[in-house]
Amino acid sequence: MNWLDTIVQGILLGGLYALFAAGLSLVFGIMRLVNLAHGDLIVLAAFLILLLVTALGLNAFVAALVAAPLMFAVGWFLQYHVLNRTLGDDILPPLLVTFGLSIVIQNALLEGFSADSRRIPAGGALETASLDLGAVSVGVMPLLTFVSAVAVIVILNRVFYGTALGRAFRATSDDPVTAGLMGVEPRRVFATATGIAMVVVTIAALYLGTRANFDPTIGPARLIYAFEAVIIGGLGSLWGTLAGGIIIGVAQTVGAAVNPEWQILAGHVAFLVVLIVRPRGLFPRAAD
Amino acid sequence: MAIEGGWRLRPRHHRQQDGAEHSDRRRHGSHRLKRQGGRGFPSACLIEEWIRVTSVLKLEQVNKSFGALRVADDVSFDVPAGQALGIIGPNGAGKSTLFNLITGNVAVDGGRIAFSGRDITRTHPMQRCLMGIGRTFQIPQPFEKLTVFENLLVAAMFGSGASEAEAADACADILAETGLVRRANVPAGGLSLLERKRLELARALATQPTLLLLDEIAGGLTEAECGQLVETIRRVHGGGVTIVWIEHVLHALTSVVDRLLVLDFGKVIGIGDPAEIMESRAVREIYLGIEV
Amino acid sequence: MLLETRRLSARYGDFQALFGVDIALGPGETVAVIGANGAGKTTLLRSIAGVLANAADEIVFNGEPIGALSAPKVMARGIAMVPEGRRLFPSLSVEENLLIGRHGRAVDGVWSLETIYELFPVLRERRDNPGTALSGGQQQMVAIGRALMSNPRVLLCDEISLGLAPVVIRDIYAAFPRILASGASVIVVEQNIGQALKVADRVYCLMEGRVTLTGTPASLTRDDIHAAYFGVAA
Amino acid sequence: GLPMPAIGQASAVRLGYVSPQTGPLAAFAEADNFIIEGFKAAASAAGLEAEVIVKDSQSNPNRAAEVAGELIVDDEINLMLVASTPETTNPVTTTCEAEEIPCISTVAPWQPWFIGQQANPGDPGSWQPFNSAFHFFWGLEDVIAVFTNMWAQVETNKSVGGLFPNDGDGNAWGDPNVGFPPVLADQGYTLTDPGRYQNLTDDFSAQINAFKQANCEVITGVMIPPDFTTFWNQAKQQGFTPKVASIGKAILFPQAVEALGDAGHNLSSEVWWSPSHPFKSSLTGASAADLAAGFTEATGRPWTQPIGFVHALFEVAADVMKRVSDPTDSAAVVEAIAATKLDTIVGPLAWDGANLPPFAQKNVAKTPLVGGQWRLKEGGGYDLVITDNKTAPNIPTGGAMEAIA
Amino acid sequence: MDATVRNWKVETRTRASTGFAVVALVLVVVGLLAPFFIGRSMLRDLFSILTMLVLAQSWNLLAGYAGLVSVGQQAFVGFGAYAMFACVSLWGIDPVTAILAGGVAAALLSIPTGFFAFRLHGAYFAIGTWVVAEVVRLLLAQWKALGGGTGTSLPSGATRDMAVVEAIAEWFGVRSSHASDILTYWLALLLAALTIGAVYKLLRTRQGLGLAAVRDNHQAAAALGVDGARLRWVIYVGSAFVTGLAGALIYVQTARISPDAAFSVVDWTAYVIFIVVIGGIGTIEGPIVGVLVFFVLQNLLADYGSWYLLVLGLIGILVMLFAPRGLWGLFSDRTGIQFFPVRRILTGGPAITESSHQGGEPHG
Ligand SMILES: Nc1ncnc2c1ncn2[C@@H]1O[C@H](COP(=O)(O)OP(=O)(O)OP(=O)(O)O)[C@@H](O)[C@H]1O
Ligand SMILES: Nc1ncnc2c1ncn2[C@@H]1O[C@H](COP(=O)(O)OP(=O)(O)OP(=O)(O)O)[C@@H](O)[C@H]1O
Ligand SMILES: [Mg+2]
Ligand SMILES: [Mg+2]
Repeated sequence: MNWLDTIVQGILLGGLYALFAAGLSLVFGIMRLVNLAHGDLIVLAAFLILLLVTALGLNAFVAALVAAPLMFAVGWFLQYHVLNRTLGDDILPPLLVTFGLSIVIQNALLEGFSADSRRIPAGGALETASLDLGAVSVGVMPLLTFVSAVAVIVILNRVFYGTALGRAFRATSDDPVTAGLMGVEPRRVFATATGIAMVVVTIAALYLGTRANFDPTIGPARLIYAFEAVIIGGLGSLWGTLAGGIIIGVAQTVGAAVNPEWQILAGHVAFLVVLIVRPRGLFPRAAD
Repeated sequence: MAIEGGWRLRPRHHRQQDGAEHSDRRRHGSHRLKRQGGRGFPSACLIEEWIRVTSVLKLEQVNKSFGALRVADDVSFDVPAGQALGIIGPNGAGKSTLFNLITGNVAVDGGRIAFSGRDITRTHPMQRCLMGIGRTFQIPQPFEKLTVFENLLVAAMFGSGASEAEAADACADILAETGLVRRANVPAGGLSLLERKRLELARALATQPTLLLLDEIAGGLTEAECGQLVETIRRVHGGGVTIVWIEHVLHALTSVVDRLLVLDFGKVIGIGDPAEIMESRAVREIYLGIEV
Repeated sequence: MLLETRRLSARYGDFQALFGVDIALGPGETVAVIGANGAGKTTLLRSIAGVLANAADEIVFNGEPIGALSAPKVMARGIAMVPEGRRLFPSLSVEENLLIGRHGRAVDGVWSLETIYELFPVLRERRDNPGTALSGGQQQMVAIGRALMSNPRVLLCDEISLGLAPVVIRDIYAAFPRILASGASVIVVEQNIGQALKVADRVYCLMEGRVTLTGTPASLTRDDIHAAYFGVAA
Repeated sequence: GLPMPAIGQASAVRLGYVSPQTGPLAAFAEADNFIIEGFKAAASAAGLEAEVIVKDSQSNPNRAAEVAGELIVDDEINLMLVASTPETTNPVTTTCEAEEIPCISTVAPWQPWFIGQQANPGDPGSWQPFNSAFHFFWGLEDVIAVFTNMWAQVETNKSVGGLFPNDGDGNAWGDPNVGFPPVLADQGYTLTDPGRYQNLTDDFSAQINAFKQANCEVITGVMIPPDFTTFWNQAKQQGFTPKVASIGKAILFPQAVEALGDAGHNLSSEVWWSPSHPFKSSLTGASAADLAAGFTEATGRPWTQPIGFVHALFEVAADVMKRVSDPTDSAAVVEAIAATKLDTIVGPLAWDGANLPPFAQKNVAKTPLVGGQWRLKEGGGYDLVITDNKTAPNIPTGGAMEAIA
Repeated sequence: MDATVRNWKVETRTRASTGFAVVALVLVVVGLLAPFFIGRSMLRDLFSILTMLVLAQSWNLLAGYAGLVSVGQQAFVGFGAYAMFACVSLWGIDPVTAILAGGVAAALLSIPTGFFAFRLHGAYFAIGTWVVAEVVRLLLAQWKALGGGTGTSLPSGATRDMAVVEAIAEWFGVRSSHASDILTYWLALLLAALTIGAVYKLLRTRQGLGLAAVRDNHQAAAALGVDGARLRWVIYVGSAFVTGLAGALIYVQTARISPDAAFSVVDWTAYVIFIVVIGGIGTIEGPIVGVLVFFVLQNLLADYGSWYLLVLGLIGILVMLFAPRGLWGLFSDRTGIQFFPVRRILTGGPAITESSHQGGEPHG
């Protein structure tokens, strides 16, 4: 058994989960909106990229660049006209609305694209290319995924904790009425936040779609890992989300190394253990 | 807004009229009984109890920090049964935190808190309420979806252990006393801030406490309302309830309390006769802002 | 007049809280609104600030009907509010709480972080703490500072002395001349009538959603006020 | 020259049909409409008055059981037809068995169908045959034979890596008694089976490490498409390149192989049915090639393997109903199914117990199975080339096995 | 002084509710007699409605009244069902007894899971319970004797051989599969009636009020002597028990189980949430309305493939956006009618002029 390889692959997998989770971390961590449609939105973005690749013959990465503003608009619209109405102390309205949304997206995609398993071609050699680092070899795509996750988190952190916009995001999530008194337009602020989250979703979709097949119903399966990453990282902490993703990734590969039967279970168990030790996650926000 | 018949603190349902204390849950409550039944001679065993439980509340070297900020710094004092103690101090001195420590909403870092002779330093907040500590929150915390009346019922049924029928009567009376009766069947979420504060008081009263902790309940009242509030508190106090009251509205406070405690940066910097305390240099400087 | 309400009504669902309220505020003026609990004072301020929806011409600011505008739009025109109950943002630090006061209207003027820290020195010490980890009184200071940060033309203060130590109340009201000198007009809602009368140029008394008394502090007697409060002569 | 008593019937024969028309398994059912329309036309032409009531299992076992109940109780069907993966076939069959309604099932290897419905799948002694339920398809023994025959065409070290998930198919394929392990051991292969993984796993480094360690040159398993893609890419990234990869389920549909890009070249798989199968429909007389072409013409989509079997299912139904005088007599229908002898578009079919262990002889009929390889076409797309027909020599091959480059 | 006349009165009953109590009784009796005059297909529909109603009521108790929004109720459905399967298939116990065992097993499972879940709050609790359910699913998928990930079926005939099925078959003169439908229907009816009765009873006691208080503000509730932790435990374990019973009952009828089916978050939790929220959360009437709407929709739309789910999703969204208190809330707000009132209204005494302008709103 190659423990070093197991750990390295786990960390890279964690990057993927963190990328899935980063968009969720924004809406869930900052707006406290439990978005059950997050996985389906990733799939939606993947189909959008696929459409651009096949229809316009674009390179996958270029297609993602084109898709990002479109998804931003989707997110903005969705939040402004639908999700904004569900915000409040009660977690149920967003839960139900996004669950409904998840069903709607899945079935609309099924109608539009059929149940076929698809994949975004990332340009031949890239998918199977790897760097040989002696004891371990690291796939180029997983590495790119990981680097993207870190980059996304660095940028989001700057936006949310270092700019006036970020301040407005957080203030609005605390108390939209009072934020309004400060001249913040709560509906716009949330819409912008979701728009940004959708840009992150597009990046996640790029990697989801290039690494393996996807079909319209595949979204929810990854959702639970994303939630786990956000929660064990601590609500509102983006670095925590990365750490959470890595913990789950490593737990999975280590579990699998013992026996593949325990792979998924090990990830969940790691989540439970972290929460038993730290019920508010690894890096909880001071005030909650 | 005055009420016929008046409101008075009735004995808890399980306390026997003859003064014998049967409740194991509230043995400590007897000092109050004595004042209520003060006409007769207390029995020998009650005198014993009286001596043992001279102080209802006793803090010994209680410490608490939030990070680097010391909010309770070796705080020690005790409150004899039946006394009314006022607490004043600048904003941020640690007054509300002190209440949170006494009720268990915030855990102490060190020191000891005793209630009626029992160590309650590590007791659960709910248990402390059942033992007879009632409180108001400075920032009101009503049950927003319950009506005002139901808010009180919760307090009366759980806090004082009354049956639903008994509790309903007591609550209705308290509503009348605190001027909330008009709003009895309105969900508490629709109350204005000051109505919420009254609800805080009403709820605390409904638990039939032996020790009542009041955190800034007079702020924002008109003179007349304030007078009425003072009346209410006097009456409760007269019924034998020990009171600790944090207040910035000094004229109301000093018209009720027997002793005054001054807190600054988590330290007790004075405790004693209200008039003397108010005249002290420290209070005038740091609290009233009067140049000396 | 800088700001006027004209037959302003307001309701919460089926419950009407204001019935045709007329008040006026001139430039550089301080107006006090007093009244018993539940009289509708907070409702009045919330209507002006745009938190509650009204008909456009019920509120006129600088000649412009603003009754139908949303809170951010009202704020951008220079009306800032210190809301009842402080309402700081828990996930923002004290300093961020102050800074966000400029979000919708970053107008330079007398008030800046520096001058507000001067006004309330304790806030400087606790600038990196979350807003809600402060004592009640400290939170009130932040709330006032936050409203001042936009250098407003009209400042709406809802019971700002509530829960403050006398020394702080003194300091805050001592700051009033500075606030007025910076060109702002002020509406204070106060239960503390003595305090209100001291700073106000004119007083309105509300009872059950209606203005029952108007006048200058000097012209009002105790009995007038009592009658206005409770609807009966004392 | 069969008598046709159905003509004299007052009411139509009522057929219930359940398949996963929506949800993740919908690809299996994409030809349903096409087939059923064809069946209706052919049946009425043949004088059989039949009503087909179609229900969607939504790829969900709970829903499959529910709609089966509805078909039986509300629609009072005479015969249940069910197709496509144990997730749908098993709950429907279980319901029919409990309700004593005749049922014919297909498109699931017979072991997960038969054993998967036993109260205690782990104890062969307790297995019971069914009274009303029948199944036709191939079994694991066939796929094992086909795979090993294909592997024999390529020079390897006989070290095999197995990828079996913890689902109906994976448990059957990896079963130590009836699955791959005993047969491979007999034939001199060493099998490295790291264990049952869950479907939709995102990382296969544990398996890849194990295969590398065992120096596996052959990979086999029964995987869902996304998992195989994940595995295959990761294997390449890790420098693991087997000579042969024979995978069930994942590369069944051409779209799934196309999704692999160029990496799908020379992957091998079992072939249950193809346009080049030399069989004809007993219902329409169409050849396999005709049927596939008809489907492509009607829908503009490439042919897939389930088409033949869904068609055969309706062939059998028509045949059975022709032979019973009273379709509402369940016992008679069951008897007629058991007596079936029919040359269908997927080959000759009879519940005669041929090539089956005793416990399954009553309920299972087998169809021929061969092996094939996906080959990149000039200018994109893939062809499925039959590369091994030792198990069914009447089906022509289109080439020989090639090692993966 | 003690002679003060008290004319306060506390009322909870409304005229509608008194009338409804009679109607409810009649409904239960009619329900019990139903197998005599309705067909089998209707019986099966009613069975699904009733079992879904039980799931919905117990989730509503948890989320609507105790504020514990669980997304992991499928853990108890599946665990109850698996326990029942184990009893029947492996140990040869009669299915009716095995259903009870399913409930008990689910209640036992809720103890360790509760220990974990109660460390979490709000959305954390929701996700935490979901993960716990996944863990239980993955663990049961390793139980080879019950088919692992493949699943297993009840021994054929197990439901036909159930106690009293034969008697029912003779009595009604029907086939045994019909008779077992009658038996499971009766059990479902019993379970639903008892669940609703128990929930209503609980809500009318002081514990019910305490529950509402804890949900609104647990800190204040503790300061007033409400033992929130104990209440939550009682509710959590109780609803796990009921959910386990329902799960076992459902799978007695389905006769086939697999981990993916028995632990389906969509079937056993998401649809249940949908039902409760469409109907009106925090009311007893809501889930009843919701389950009826759900079944009507299902019957109307089920044949339209993915459109069915698409429309279902849209309806869920629209109701949540435009009638956040559900269809029953909409109705009740307009009319003030409540069949299961729990609000305590103070009347009499001087000058309670205003009554709540949201008079219809229960503690939801
Ligand atoms: N959100 C609300 N929903 C329903 N009724 C409300 C709401 N907010 C306030 N009210 C009612 O409107 C009336 C006016 O309230 P308002 O808060 O304006 O009073 P106020 O004069 O500020 O009182 P206080 O001195 O207590 O702050 C009160 O009767 C109050 O109960
Ligand atoms: N949860 C907390 N975390 C960190 N600091 C806190 C917390 N709660 C209170 N503090 C700090 O502790 C100090 C004491 O607060 P406390 O609320 O006890 O003051 P107080 O004496 O009641 O003041 P006031 O009269 O203004 O209500 C304040 O400086 C406050 O900022
Ligand atoms: Mg305080
Ligand atoms: Mg107010």
